[in-house]
Amino acid sequence: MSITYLEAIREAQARALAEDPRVFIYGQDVGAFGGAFKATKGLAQEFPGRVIDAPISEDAIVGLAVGAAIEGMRPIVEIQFADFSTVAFNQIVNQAATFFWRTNLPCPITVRLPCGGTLGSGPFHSQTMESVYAHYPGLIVLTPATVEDAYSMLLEAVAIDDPVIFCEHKLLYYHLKAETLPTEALPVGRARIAREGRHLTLVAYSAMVHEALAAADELKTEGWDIEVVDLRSVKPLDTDTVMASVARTGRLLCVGESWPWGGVTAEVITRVASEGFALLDAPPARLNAKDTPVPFHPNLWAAHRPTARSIAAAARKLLRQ
Amino acid sequence: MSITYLEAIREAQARALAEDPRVFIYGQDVGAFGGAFKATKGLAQEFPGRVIDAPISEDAIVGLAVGAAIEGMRPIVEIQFADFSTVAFNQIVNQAATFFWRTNLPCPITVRLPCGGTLGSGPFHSQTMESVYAHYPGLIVLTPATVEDAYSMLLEAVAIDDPVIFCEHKLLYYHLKAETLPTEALPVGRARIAREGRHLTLVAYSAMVHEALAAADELKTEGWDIEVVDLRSVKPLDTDTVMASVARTGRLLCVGESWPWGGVTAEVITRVASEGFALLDAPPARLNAKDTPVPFHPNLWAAHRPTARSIAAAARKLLRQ
Amino acid sequence: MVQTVLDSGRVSDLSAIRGVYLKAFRIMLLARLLEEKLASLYRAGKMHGGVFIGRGQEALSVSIGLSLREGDIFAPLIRDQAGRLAFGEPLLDAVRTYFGSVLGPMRGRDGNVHRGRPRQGLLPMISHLGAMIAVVNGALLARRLKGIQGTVGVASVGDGATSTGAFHEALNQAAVERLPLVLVIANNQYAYSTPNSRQFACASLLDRARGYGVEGHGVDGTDLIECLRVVGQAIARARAGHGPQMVVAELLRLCGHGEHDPADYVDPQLKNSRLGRDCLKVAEEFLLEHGWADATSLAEWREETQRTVEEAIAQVQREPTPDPFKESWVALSSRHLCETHEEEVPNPGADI
Amino acid sequence: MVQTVLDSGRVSDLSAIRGVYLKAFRIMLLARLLEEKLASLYRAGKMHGGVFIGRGQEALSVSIGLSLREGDIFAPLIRDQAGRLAFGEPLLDAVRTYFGSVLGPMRGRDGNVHRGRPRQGLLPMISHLGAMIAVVNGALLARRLKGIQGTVGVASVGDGATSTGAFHEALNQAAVERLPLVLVIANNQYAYSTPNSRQFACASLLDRARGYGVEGHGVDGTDLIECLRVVGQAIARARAGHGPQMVVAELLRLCGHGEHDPADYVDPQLKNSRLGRDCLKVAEEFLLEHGWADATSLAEWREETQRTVEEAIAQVQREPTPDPFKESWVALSSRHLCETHEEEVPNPGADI
Ligand SMILES: Cc1ncc(C[n+]2csc(CCOP(=O)(O)OP(=O)(O)O)c2C)c(N)n1
Ligand SMILES: Cc1ncc(C[n+]2csc(CCOP(=O)(O)OP(=O)(O)O)c2C)c(N)n1
Ligand SMILES: [Mg+2]
Ligand SMILES: [Mg+2]
Repeated sequence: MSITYLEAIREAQARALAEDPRVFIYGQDVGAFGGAFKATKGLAQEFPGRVIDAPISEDAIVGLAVGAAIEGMRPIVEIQFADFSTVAFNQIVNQAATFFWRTNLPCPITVRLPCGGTLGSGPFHSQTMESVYAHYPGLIVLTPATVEDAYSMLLEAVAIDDPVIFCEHKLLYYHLKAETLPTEALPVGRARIAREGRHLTLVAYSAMVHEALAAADELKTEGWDIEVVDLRSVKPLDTDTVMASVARTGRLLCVGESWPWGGVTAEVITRVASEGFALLDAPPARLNAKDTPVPFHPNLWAAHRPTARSIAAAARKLLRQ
Repeated sequence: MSITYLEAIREAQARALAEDPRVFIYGQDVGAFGGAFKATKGLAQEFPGRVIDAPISEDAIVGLAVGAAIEGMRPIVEIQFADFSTVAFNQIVNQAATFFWRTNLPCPITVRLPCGGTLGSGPFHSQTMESVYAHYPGLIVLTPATVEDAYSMLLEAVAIDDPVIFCEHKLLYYHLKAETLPTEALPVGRARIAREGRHLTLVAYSAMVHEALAAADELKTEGWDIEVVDLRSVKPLDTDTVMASVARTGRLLCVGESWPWGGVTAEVITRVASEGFALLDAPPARLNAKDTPVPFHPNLWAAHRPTARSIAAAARKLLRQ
Repeated sequence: MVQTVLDSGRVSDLSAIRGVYLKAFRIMLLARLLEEKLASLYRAGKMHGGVFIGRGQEALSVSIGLSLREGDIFAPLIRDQAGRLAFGEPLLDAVRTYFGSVLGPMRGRDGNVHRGRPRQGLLPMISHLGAMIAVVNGALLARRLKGIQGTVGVASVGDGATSTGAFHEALNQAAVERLPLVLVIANNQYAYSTPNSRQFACASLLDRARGYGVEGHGVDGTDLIECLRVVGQAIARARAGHGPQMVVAELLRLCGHGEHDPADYVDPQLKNSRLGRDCLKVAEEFLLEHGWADATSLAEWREETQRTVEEAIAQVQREPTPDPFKESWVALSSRHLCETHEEEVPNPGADI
Repeated sequence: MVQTVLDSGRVSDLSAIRGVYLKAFRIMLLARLLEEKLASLYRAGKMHGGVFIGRGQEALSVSIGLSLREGDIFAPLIRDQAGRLAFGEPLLDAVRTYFGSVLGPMRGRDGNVHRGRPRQGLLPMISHLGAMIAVVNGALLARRLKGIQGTVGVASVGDGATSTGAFHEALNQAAVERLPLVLVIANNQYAYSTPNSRQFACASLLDRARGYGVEGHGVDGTDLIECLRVVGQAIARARAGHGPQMVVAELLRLCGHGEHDPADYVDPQLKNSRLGRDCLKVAEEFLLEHGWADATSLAEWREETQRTVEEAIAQVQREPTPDPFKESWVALSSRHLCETHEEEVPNPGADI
């Protein structure tokens, strides 16, 4: 048996629905149709009345989830593409994210955002939004890179008493496979050493972990041992694991698929530069997408996002310093 | 004669309306009433038909501005409080910000955001959003700290062929005064040395420039010469000026009123750490607001944002390293 | 027949409603005097931030609170002091939230009208207009999923809020789900300075009901009996399973947008029209006319109420305000997932 | 009397409309054959990204394009290939945008239906549903401010898009400003897999018009003559200064949401109803019935059109695709304000 990243997301939701009567799913086309990506396939049939089709009203979708959470439910919201969460932005950052702080009561909603670039998807079906959401207090932002994490972190997201922005990467949906679902997992908030090495710490998250690993493979042939850290969660960010790795390697390259101004890579570098300055043997570096909307044509798209090749090139430069 | 920061904003709009028939103003209560803060006082009377009251529809307000800009106009949008721009978020980051890149045609809109904390304003009337907007490609984000800049940068914003997010700080509206309006000014994209010094570079923007200057005054009595850099524009960010200052001082403290995760301070530190690593004699440091919504009560609010006192304390620690 | 706080079948038999009417009046009076006090404190420079009052809207507001029951949901608008009190919000909640007392429900973190008690069904508003309606929907859907029946939710908004996308999405959502939502629109003719003519172009906001497939009810918001009857009826119909209800009350804001606002833009013609009547005065006259109260009892009530208000203010002014050093500064319920940002100020003892 | 592309006073006199009808039919045919070709290329794995077609919606769509004039504004929905062609969008624009040719209006930066020529009044959509309506409003307001009269703007949306906040805010805005906006709603019964019953609860979307204070027009979207008449009339009324117009066309999406979608959720009853008629077939029958075309001419037109399509595809397939090294990678028109992010990859020669 083998299971894909997407199937893991479906299985996590099935299990959450089965084990906790407070869980329900709300989003466009998530019901009988099973969702635009089939992440809720069969769930409406299996859990009648608990997988609910929504009108094209993202603001009201998230607003409803907050109201249900206040009443003790554990809603999972599917936004059809992360890009469309901009029209639910207010309910996410001002309603859900501030609720606990204002009232001292939990607001356990999970917002699933199918994120990231895929071939030919263009400016409005390719965005990653983790950097924007992580800026706001009151949100937890998860970015699973593996089938195992997609499963275990989604289950944990539903169990967490706070609003969780669950960034699933569309590029991993069908191709990324594991043998089985995990029975145990690192908790949310802990990063993972995806590959050990001693010459450079390559920090990545979500789909970029796989580009980073491929870059590390490539550099291995040149004699470099690259340590790859998979952040798993960008808020909270596991500074300790990153710092410990940099302490071993002395060099930091941080990679993200988001835009270059601010965001995850700037946050990671700032933490290391502020708190681990003396650990660094060379300037910390970052590699992000280019500072334009995500292009439609595959030629442009491939050049817009970091790839194993551009990561390896950036790492090489840093290793030479 | 003396002129306030708010009056400078009004005067800039009056001049833009007078000099360019393509300029019009659109926003809630901006007409006969003159705006919630009186930033458009008298303009509807002076420029009939060109200062237009909008319904409570921020999404449509910005959408309309984009459409008018496409047709060659130069709309200035007033959002009543920056916090409410979350409901116009999609039109700003996906419609306005991507337009030039997609079509090769300019989209000259200016979105005025009354930003920042003031006494007793609470979580939804105090936000600064420059860090979120600056993350998006296709936007220019300005954060004037002085009466002169409020005036000259708003005029420049209207003249710029791209969408400009103009972050005016409400705390400066009434109290900050200048003798006259400037006749010349630094261009957008250039930071300003607000105070020269040699022991530490204190980077700030918007209202925090004044806290930074007060901190520098305080530290002067202890024998420290602090250089204060006013960023003026957070996107584009004038890395050269910051770097040149750090080259002189060897120490960097970056201060912002925004939340700690990501944002302006992380971006500044990352640039200096990556490109000017060897210039630093101590780890770069930052000081932001606390990672919670902005509190209502003045006691909490004063502790939530950086102040001259907390900035001086942070600087002192850095100076001792 | 659905049952309401004021059984509409018997309005002609006035004596039957005497109890409810008097109760409503006393609450309106309390709301009015409380808000007048807050406004005067504002003018004296004793408040943090703004003061937003509901002068002229008490009849409508109180009717909402009195028509709701324990277990119902209420998301008030900024002018719903009377409705909050009628729904059971303690008087002290208002005062404490205005003063930022740590004993208040918002503990100084949020202020003035931004308060609530979610566990008691009173939702704490965010400022963004229209944003609370979908939250009410969510609470109602939760009830349905949990198998709880017979509760309703009221979301109260102004004429200006009807122009928000949030209003539209949420009302449509309630209609699609056939939730027991009662959307009360207090059309006080202005949104801040903006008159209806710059806010919408339909003849009446009631014309919107049909476009959502919900039942619509119009009411004269200056007339307490009418408000009790119509709001009560709408809430009863929602409770009885007739799906979302829209109530449009016509009235006039008899104050500034906030107490900072002299509101000199309000059309004098409106002030002098029936809309411009003060619902509290109208109710007072009704009481006198029907012999349910006389000048003495009115004066006594006023005095007693004034005392209640003064006492509450005096008590809260002695209460502790928040201490930033005791404040936890965490925005998450899951404390272990909070990040500490102390590192921002480099610690001199740190190993670097 | 306002004048329309198909003067409604003379519909009984069919011969008068022969020219327009034939023109419309030929454009519908071109749109259909182009989209069938794109769909087959998609199935053959030759397209980047999705393909979204307007099968069954050509009659409505072409009526928009033909009723508009040079200088008007058009913000199409994803199924408006016919309307685009009728409005004057070159056939090559579609093909080039699908293939990402650098010669196309979007130069490979955006794809498929996300294209336009703003200078010619054809607005390039963003994906977010409802978001283009306010942009049309802005273009129309700009015209008014510039003193340009007599132009109108059409925004075309689906039934699903009516649930967005953006739809509501923008339609209300147009009504308040009394802009010459024509909002055409193609109610094809589904939004992706979601049927009308889960999208709204009003009896007809036309019931919404009154709530905005705009004029409403219903039309059978499968009937070309009706579409030409009603859409033409609505556009003419907007042009004549009667304020925003709402057109609601009832029809059925005769394809998947995109070409990846087998759409097996579509109710067979709907398929077999009048709504499920193919407007192109209906028009063909009409032509034959009235002797405006015979089987031979129909076959000839089809063949000729097919050739046009094939030629366009063949031409574009030979055109250059974007070169990332030649791409400027700047998102601002003000080049001097762009930041260079080359520093991300540390330069080995850098002085550090
Ligand atoms: C989305 C949004 N935009 C703007 C504001 C600022 N604002 C607060 S109250 C108000 C007027 C509200 O008018 P209305 O809904 O009629 O209620 P009223 O004050 O008349 O009771 C405005 C514009 C806001 N709170 N939310
Ligand atoms: C705000 C937003 N939410 C979700 C989507 C994803 N989406 C694209 S098309 C579509 C269905 C649109 O249905 P409708 O408006 O009826 O148009 P149709 O496809 O039927 O022509 C959805 C949900 C989107 N584009 N924008
Ligand atoms: Mg109002
Ligand atoms: Mg549809």
